[in-house]
Amino acid sequence: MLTRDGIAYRVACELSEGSYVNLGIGIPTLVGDYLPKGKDIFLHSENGILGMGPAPEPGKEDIDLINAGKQYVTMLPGGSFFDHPTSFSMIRGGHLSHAILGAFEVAANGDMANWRTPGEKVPGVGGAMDLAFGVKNVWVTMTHVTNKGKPKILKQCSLPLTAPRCVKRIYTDLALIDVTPEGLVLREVAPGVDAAAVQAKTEAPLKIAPDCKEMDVPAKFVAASVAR
Amino acid sequence: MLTRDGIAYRVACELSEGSYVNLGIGIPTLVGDYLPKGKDIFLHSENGILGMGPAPEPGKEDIDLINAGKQYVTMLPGGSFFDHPTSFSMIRGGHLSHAILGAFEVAANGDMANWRTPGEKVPGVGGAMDLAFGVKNVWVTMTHVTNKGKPKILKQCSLPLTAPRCVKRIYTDLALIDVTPEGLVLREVAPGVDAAAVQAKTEAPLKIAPDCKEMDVPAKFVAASVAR
Amino acid sequence: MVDKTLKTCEEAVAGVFDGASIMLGGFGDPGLPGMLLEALRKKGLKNLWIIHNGAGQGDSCLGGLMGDGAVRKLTCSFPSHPGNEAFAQRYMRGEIELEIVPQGTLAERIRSAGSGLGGFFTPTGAGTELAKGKETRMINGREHVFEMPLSADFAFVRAYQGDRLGNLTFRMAMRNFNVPMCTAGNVTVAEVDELLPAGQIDPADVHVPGIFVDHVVHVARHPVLAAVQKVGR
Amino acid sequence: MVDKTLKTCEEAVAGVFDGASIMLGGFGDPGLPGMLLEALRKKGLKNLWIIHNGAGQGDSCLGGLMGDGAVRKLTCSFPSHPGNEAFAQRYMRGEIELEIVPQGTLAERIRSAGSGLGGFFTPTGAGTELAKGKETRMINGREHVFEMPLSADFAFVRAYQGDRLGNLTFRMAMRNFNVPMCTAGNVTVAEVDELLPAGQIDPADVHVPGIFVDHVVHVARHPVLAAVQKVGR
Repeated sequence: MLTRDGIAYRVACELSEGSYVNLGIGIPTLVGDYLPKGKDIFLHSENGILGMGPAPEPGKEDIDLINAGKQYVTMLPGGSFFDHPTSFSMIRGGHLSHAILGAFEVAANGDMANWRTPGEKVPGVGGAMDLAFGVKNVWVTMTHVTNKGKPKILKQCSLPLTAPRCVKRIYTDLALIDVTPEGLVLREVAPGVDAAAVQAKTEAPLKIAPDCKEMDVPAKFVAASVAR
Repeated sequence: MLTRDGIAYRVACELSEGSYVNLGIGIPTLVGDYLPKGKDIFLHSENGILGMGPAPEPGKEDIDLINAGKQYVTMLPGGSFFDHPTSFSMIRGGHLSHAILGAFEVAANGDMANWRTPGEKVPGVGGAMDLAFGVKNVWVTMTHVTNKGKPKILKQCSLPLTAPRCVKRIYTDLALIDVTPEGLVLREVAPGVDAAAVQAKTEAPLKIAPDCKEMDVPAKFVAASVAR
Repeated sequence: MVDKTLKTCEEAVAGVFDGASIMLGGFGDPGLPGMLLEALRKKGLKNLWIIHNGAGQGDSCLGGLMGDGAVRKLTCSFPSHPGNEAFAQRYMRGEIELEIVPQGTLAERIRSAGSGLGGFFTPTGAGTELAKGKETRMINGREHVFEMPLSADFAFVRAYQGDRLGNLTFRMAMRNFNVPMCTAGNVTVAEVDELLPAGQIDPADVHVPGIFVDHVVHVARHPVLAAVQKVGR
Repeated sequence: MVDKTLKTCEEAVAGVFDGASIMLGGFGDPGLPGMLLEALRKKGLKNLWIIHNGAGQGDSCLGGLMGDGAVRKLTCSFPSHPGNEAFAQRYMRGEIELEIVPQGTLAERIRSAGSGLGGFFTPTGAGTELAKGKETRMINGREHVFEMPLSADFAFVRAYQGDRLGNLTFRMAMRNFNVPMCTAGNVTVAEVDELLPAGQIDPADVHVPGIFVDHVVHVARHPVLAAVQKVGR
């Protein structure tokens, strides 16, 4: 299985030159650390930034330059600042190519739940719905099962939806799964994991792609498979 | 009666410090020449300009700086440039204090017609409707009667409306008339003109304000009354 | 001469009344009008309706106003941030009404009001809990939700540069909600880092034209907002 | 490396097809993509749907395209300007369909499409000839008209500065319709006065972020548009 950084690495490998990408909080944020070198990939933040670079060195933070996760960021050459209406014009208007988001649940038809949690004190949606409804390619990154070992990829979501039928692809610590009109298709398995093991931890049925293969990731991103 | 410049002068006298004003084509444009000295009055143009100054000297025109009438303009200190959506946010959102517009007809209830003409080849509305619907104080400047001597201030407009019930005040070569919930109120008459003469050239009934008086304008703005 | 500057934040908030609706700019610290918020707190108002992206954090600025019990209703997109205890406690006791709006819809509702529009249809939220009770419509083959414009009695923002005519600029990520909020407050006040003579801001660099701004206060940033924060504040 | 620059306007219009919808930026001369228009004319296309503030003037740029008989439909606010004979003659012969839209509504419809919205209600035009056949609704006590988003296959604009990432700036009154049109074209092309290395435009100075722009062509302005005009052109 993959580490959290391994999931982020696998996602980053799939981002092609010229992608405009919004990274959510959690594993998605780590994707920024593994972007392919030498390619122009543009990171967007809801609060009015396009073209973010890596985190600043300690002591080099600028108090006016944070991302939507309230983390200090930097700018790459060619970036831009704008206001919230313009930022969400980019999101809702389909101008971003990718939103990489965490999720609590994804259903076989691409339904996603990532905003309300059981037992939450205060609900909050932020920009999650705008991203889920507006961005061309919504990719979910998450652990394949909950801390208690329950599947997160379900026949139907149990939590309130962020958006129906929005997810195109799911990256987990166990697998890379495409959401297609014919259902979920298992495209890759993590090193040391086989398709049967992935299905065992997935409530929704998986079709195994004819060319399903083991992920090609450096060894440092592979964790010992933990029984859950 | 007043000259065209006289009408513009009379309007300009009424603009107080801090006014945000859009000037239409024709007599309204002349208002810019008579703004009270030493007062901050901000001229707006639909095509994304706030804070216009006088026309440039010949040879000093900038090809990127025109007003909505396609005339070259200049900027005063403290102006700004913006795009069309923002410009019409100002207009429709009630942020401008005054729109000074020409008109073909104004009705007793404030209805105004200034976009379609009899015999026009091609209709065109431009920003006229947005201004008429959006600006707090729509003031009309026009000659009191047509070239053929027909009244333009009517019981009811005959031409297609630009906006219903939008005009607050009418400045003509003969009079200053307020549009009130109780009807048209004659506030001032041009030098050499009396209230009866104004009423004779006005189809809609006028109430004569108790303090109705002759306009206070320099002699150069007074034209010989021409029988029409 | 038009002069929209005021000497103090106290003057700028003098007209705020019990029950007023108030837009607070900022997203995280950048653009948050901390000094106006502290001046507001001193007035001891009640039943305020706050429109802001979040619910405030800690015990200063909006967090402080929440702790003071001054807020009756909050319209926001994300009140769930760590440090929101002042709000969360009162919300859980049923003392504050909460209206959750998707962030892009919140920004657009504010812009819609400031632009004199009567609302809009957005795909965001269609078919979800946040669209319950709202009008929906199929447009170009896709379900949309109708959203109403959102204005307020007051809009308070923090800007970078300002002048006596109300023109404003913002540094980096300070623009956020501040640009639309300036258009949607019946009275709009900006606290600014720098007060410049009129004409010093190039017309091409103005982010909010002065027509949208009523008052400008030149005051140092709130000390909590002027410091680098621990990650995730 | 992303490089959105193209060497010629001919390359930039290569994909335009008979019957395409095309947004043309500019208001008067500033921001009008004259060189792209001349390249377009060379293609000899038919049945174009043009979205622009006016109807073109004279016999070059849009006036030329009109004279060529390339245009089937014009959506605009003000086609009535002196010098519009090329359009007017064909319009009066019934050869061109004309959709008149109030100028602010036109700008907002374009922005609505580029922003992924499903249309909006505006007070402008309610009760007039231009609202005939349109849905109306009382909102906050005032009659509003429903207006649909307006997108196009192509958007062509003239900008001041551009870079290989598509970032644009505009001089003075060049912004006009160009900013929203860049967001609403399926393919957006900007001809620019200056091509700068990426990073030379300060992030705070970008008027149209590169995400909205597909191609940038560095080319001198159309000679007719580069000259001071007689008043009222």
